[in-house]
Amino acid sequence: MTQQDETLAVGKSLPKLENLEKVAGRAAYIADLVRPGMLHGAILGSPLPHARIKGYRLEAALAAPGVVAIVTGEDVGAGLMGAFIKDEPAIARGKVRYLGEPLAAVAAESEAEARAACRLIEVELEELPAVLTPEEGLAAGAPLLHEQLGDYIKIFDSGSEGNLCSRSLFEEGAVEEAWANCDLVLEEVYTTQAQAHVAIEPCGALAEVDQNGRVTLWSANQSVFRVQANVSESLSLPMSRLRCLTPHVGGGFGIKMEPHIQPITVALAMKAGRPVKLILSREEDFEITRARHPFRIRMKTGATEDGLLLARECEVLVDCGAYADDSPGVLGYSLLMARGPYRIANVKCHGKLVYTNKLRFGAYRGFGNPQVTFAGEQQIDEIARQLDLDPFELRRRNLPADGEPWFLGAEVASNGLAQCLDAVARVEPLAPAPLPGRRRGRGLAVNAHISGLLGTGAIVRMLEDGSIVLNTGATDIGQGSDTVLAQICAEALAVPLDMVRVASPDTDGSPFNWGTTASRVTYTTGRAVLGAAREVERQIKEQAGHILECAPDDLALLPGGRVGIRGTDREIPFAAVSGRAHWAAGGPIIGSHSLVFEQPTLDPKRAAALGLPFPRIGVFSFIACLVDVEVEEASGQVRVLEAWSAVDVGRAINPRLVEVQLEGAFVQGLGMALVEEMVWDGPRLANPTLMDYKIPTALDAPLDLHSIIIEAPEPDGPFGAKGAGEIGINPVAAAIANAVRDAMGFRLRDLPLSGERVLDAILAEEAGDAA
Amino acid sequence: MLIEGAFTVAAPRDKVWPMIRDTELMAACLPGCEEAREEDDGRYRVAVKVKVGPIAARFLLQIEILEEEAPLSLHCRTRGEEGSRASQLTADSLVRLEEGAAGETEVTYRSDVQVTGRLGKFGLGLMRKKADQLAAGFVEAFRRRAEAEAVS
Amino acid sequence: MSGPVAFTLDLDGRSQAALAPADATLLTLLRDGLGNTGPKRGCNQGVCGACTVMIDGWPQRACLTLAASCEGKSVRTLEGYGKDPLMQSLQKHFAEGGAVQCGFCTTGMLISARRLLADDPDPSGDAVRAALSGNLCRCVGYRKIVEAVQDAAREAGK
Amino acid sequence: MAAFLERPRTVEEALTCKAVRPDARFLAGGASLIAMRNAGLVVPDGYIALEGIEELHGIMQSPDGGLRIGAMTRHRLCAASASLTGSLELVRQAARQIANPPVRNMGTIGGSLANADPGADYPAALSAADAEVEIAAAEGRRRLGLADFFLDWYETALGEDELLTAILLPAPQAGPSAYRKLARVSGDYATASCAVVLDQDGGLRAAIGGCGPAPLRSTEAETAIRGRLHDAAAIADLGRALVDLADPIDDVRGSAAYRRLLIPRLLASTLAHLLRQEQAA
Repeated sequence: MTQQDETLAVGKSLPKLENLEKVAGRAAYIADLVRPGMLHGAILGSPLPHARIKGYRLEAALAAPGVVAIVTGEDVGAGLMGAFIKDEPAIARGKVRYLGEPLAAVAAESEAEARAACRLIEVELEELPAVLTPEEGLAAGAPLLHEQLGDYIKIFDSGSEGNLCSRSLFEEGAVEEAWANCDLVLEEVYTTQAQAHVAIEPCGALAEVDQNGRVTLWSANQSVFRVQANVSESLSLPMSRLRCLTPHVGGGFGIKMEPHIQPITVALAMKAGRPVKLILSREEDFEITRARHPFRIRMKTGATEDGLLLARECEVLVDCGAYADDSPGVLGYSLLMARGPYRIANVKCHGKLVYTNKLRFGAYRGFGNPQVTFAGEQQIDEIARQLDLDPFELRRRNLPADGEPWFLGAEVASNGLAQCLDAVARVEPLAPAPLPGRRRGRGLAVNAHISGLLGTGAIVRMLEDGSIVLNTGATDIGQGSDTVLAQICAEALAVPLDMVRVASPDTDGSPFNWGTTASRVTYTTGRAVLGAAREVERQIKEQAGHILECAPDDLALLPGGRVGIRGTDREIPFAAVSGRAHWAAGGPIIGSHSLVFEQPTLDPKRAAALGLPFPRIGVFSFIACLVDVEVEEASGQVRVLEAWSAVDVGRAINPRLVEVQLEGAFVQGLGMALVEEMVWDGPRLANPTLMDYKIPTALDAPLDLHSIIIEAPEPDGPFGAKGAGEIGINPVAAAIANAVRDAMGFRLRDLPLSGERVLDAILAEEAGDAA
Repeated sequence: MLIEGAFTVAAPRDKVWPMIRDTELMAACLPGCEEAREEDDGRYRVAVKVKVGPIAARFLLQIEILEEEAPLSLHCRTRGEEGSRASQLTADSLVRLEEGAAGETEVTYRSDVQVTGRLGKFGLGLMRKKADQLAAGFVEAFRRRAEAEAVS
Repeated sequence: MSGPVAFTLDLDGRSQAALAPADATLLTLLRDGLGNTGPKRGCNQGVCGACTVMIDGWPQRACLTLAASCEGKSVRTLEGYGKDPLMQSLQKHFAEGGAVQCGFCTTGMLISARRLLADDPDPSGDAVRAALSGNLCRCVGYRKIVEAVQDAAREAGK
Repeated sequence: MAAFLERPRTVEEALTCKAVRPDARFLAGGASLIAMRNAGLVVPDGYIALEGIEELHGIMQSPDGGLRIGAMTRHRLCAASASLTGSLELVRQAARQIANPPVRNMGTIGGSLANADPGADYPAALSAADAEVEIAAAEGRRRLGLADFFLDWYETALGEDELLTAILLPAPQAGPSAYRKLARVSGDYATASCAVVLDQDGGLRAAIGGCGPAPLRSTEAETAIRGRLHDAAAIADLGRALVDLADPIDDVRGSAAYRRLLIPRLLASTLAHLLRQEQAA
């Protein structure tokens, strides 16, 4: 135990470990890797959204210059992958289910040759009618995407039938009876759009097969273990034949969590007998990876006249896309969060997830929470208006008491939401617009998000010289988890950060880590690191006890990699400890720790749940987000002037990295709120380029983006920490919509809040006033 | 992409119908059509050149008549590609002829067109404009031909 | 059809002989031909800015530049900045100030920022935003990048 | 696969290259052409790079006091030009709003006009500025007003054997003038744009961009509004006249209906801004 209050590493805004490599332009990403004899891959996408594959003619493509191998559905066996429902082949097999879905892939000496050869592949397709919306998918007689749905292996099974991929229904209290006790009941329908992740690095992979048939696979990923599982399942390869590694990753946001083209790349390398690198173009990255789910949300909330929330019902209809991917999880998670961070006794949240002939929708920062929050927090704001209550006051009146559980019963051990609200309530009042033709408004939204989920491990090893290697298997996608975990480790062992080396994830050598997702690495992996470091500390003290001839309990770790007897000046460096361990007695010092998040989501005495995808979910972070906007009356265009995000992260291990998470999430949320939208023309994605799909630039993001860190420590979090990766995005669209309401007097319920939608509302108001 | 419209031809329906079934006449009316021939019953091969500024494409299309109810309606499917399969085109089209007042024919058409591949990445708005231009050019030429032939 | 074009450019301060098809882009030449993977391919359409390099002193898109058209020109990537004090200051403040997350946009950002500091030794926040508006970042939210550029300028101005 | 890159030193050499290699494309800054080539939308046989032609570079004063902007003049230079003031200030403003700095360091005014993208910034600004273009062919040079230059979507009056050499602007007057662009995010193509120049005798010239294959201008309606710039009804009439000329596309930037709504609104707000500016001066 470090005995002082002062920390060495935790709570310090230390620069990320890999930054010097990145600013030198030397950090290697997947597209930068080269292997001897490496081929380049390319994909042939389906021209139809739904068709039966009748046959392939590959002769012309195989004869094309540079071509070494071609892979189709006939090459990949019967394996299917999927985190919840195993419904997805490595490459379209038997059927194709969305436009652009890989039908075949070519490995050739150059990328240009591979792409040219793709065009020479002939695939005979029998077109089938397509399902393009969830409503169409649920209609009687709708064409079926997955005729074999009943036979698929389901890790999670909830009502899958026809095109219904899953459904969930969660209920607490007695909603139907509660409406009668409400003085005000609002019920509205909200819609949200498909948002693309747009990690600046497109997805890619590089696979190599050795003489024993063992595969080494590098890829842009958020979890080498999910890559391993997906490739193993879809290609029917034992995991022991797959080694998955990660170079630097150019952003994730969810797109790189589950598989993209890793299975296809492996299949190509196996067939070609040479290493194959496959890097998606930006267009392909839009068309065949994944995106944020469009939601249709019916939200109903009831309150008493003094502003007590009594009941809420939320019903969602979610577009799944062609494959289940993480969608059943997104549906269930969104419903779990749809109550909001309030005490509401009567809550019913239910919804359906429907297969359609579009690219799979999947994990995206927020995981369904931004969508339901867009609806829920607008409704709370509207209730405050209609009851003539200050929006802060209404929210404060409905905050849960300490120790009150989350909706369905999950324990909430720390909750700093009240302090978050206080922090943003201190902001100076908004000044009116200085220019004519512009109106300003301010909006508030609050939210909670989990961090947690599933298994994780850590191994801490002491090298001969007393320095440390930390190995967790957690992919750092740029957010800084390597640094944060190293800070936790350094703090626990009282060593400077540069004495801790973080090993790159490697399925051969790293302990299991479910992934860089669910805002979980700091919290869950941090706990594992702390556990492993404690074990190392125990071994250090045991060794040192022999050297210094004292009881281990009399020893303390001292800053700088030393251990000594408390209250004396007798101390030795770790090198001495490690030397004894390596060469004399006890054996090299290795500490490991693993855990799986175990606290239940559901308390069956309190609530009922059908289709609960995460029976053990996580701990809760909280946010209050305040936004000032200015609306131009001529165009309807909304600009965000300034924003404040106050977030309870338990303990900021690295405050600056927390701030960057909040700021980055805010701007991604701003894009979702105002401009980003994937648009389909029938089955075809009409804007799969950065020319047509726009994300905010430096001029669109407000400079005055304020991050306020609140620390309500989580008892079992590492040094009290809980997650910060996603929560920042959740309230943004709602806060902006509330600010637009404040400025303009009307409320918009469809995302994005484009200039066109706002102008239409302005004109509708004017027409209404004139009438 | 949905292309739809209606126009009136000053000619009776029984005169107009054979014209829409006349491969050569139809080809002559379609802007950019370089070649059209009937392969076997109800199947046609057509080559059409389309140009938008610097972007030029020559589509090789196969048109198949799925349903025909003379002289009332025609339902056909089009499949094709351009630029050695750089882009694919599919279309499902329906043409209806209604008898109008005083020996006129009301022609309505509705075509659901999908272009994928390289041209599919090109702006949707402009593709619609170009399709509308092609349709307008066709209607103008067809009406002129039809009305001239009906008189003769 | 003629073969590849042979030409010479000044790459990172050295004369570099190159051989590339006439329609190969500078980005392809740098990354695939010369193994300089600092400039990144994020969109290949000139929108994302990850491939931004300095050509004759001005930040430009390597993905929209034909390699052979750089004959006789000076092309500078991060590799060519060596001990350039302004670039070193930018790199330091990017690395220390939270301006780097995934890092995929960083090399292009630095090139754009370096030009700005040559033109404006004490840029306002809005001037930095404008100068970097052609370099998309999806991680940071821009604020800390803007601050890093201003901090670097201040340090260099001392 | 493109096989060659020609680098002529004079306009005449460039035209000869084009005559010899008719399927080659003139390469200006490359910002649009190479992007289209990377997307596979165009597959040129080769390129004739215009960069080495000295006469195509720079902004020069003509003997009549007007300005001649060489076709290869980078957006960056126009954006910073001290010559573009008063009635020509809007050209500078348009240049400053094109894409982003690295693209402005590459893109050229001639390339932009020849590409004739309906969402581009220069067309409306130059139209309101009463600009002309100079076009060279083997037989000689000709001048063309912008109204005759833009023919259709991405189609201009430039013949296959012709080269756009310069943009000619009338001598700057006091103005003021302004270019206002509405776009989803900074640097996007315009959803719609509006360019307005005030003259000294109560008149204006106004052009709308992004709402048809060519910038919209109505000289009749401009004449009708002369002396009535503070009259909301008169401004509305001009707005209506421009809406009547519009043929906007429906796309991801906005529907055709939205673009039609924007025309009078952008016009009114740009004009109001200029009148305020005039009053302040």
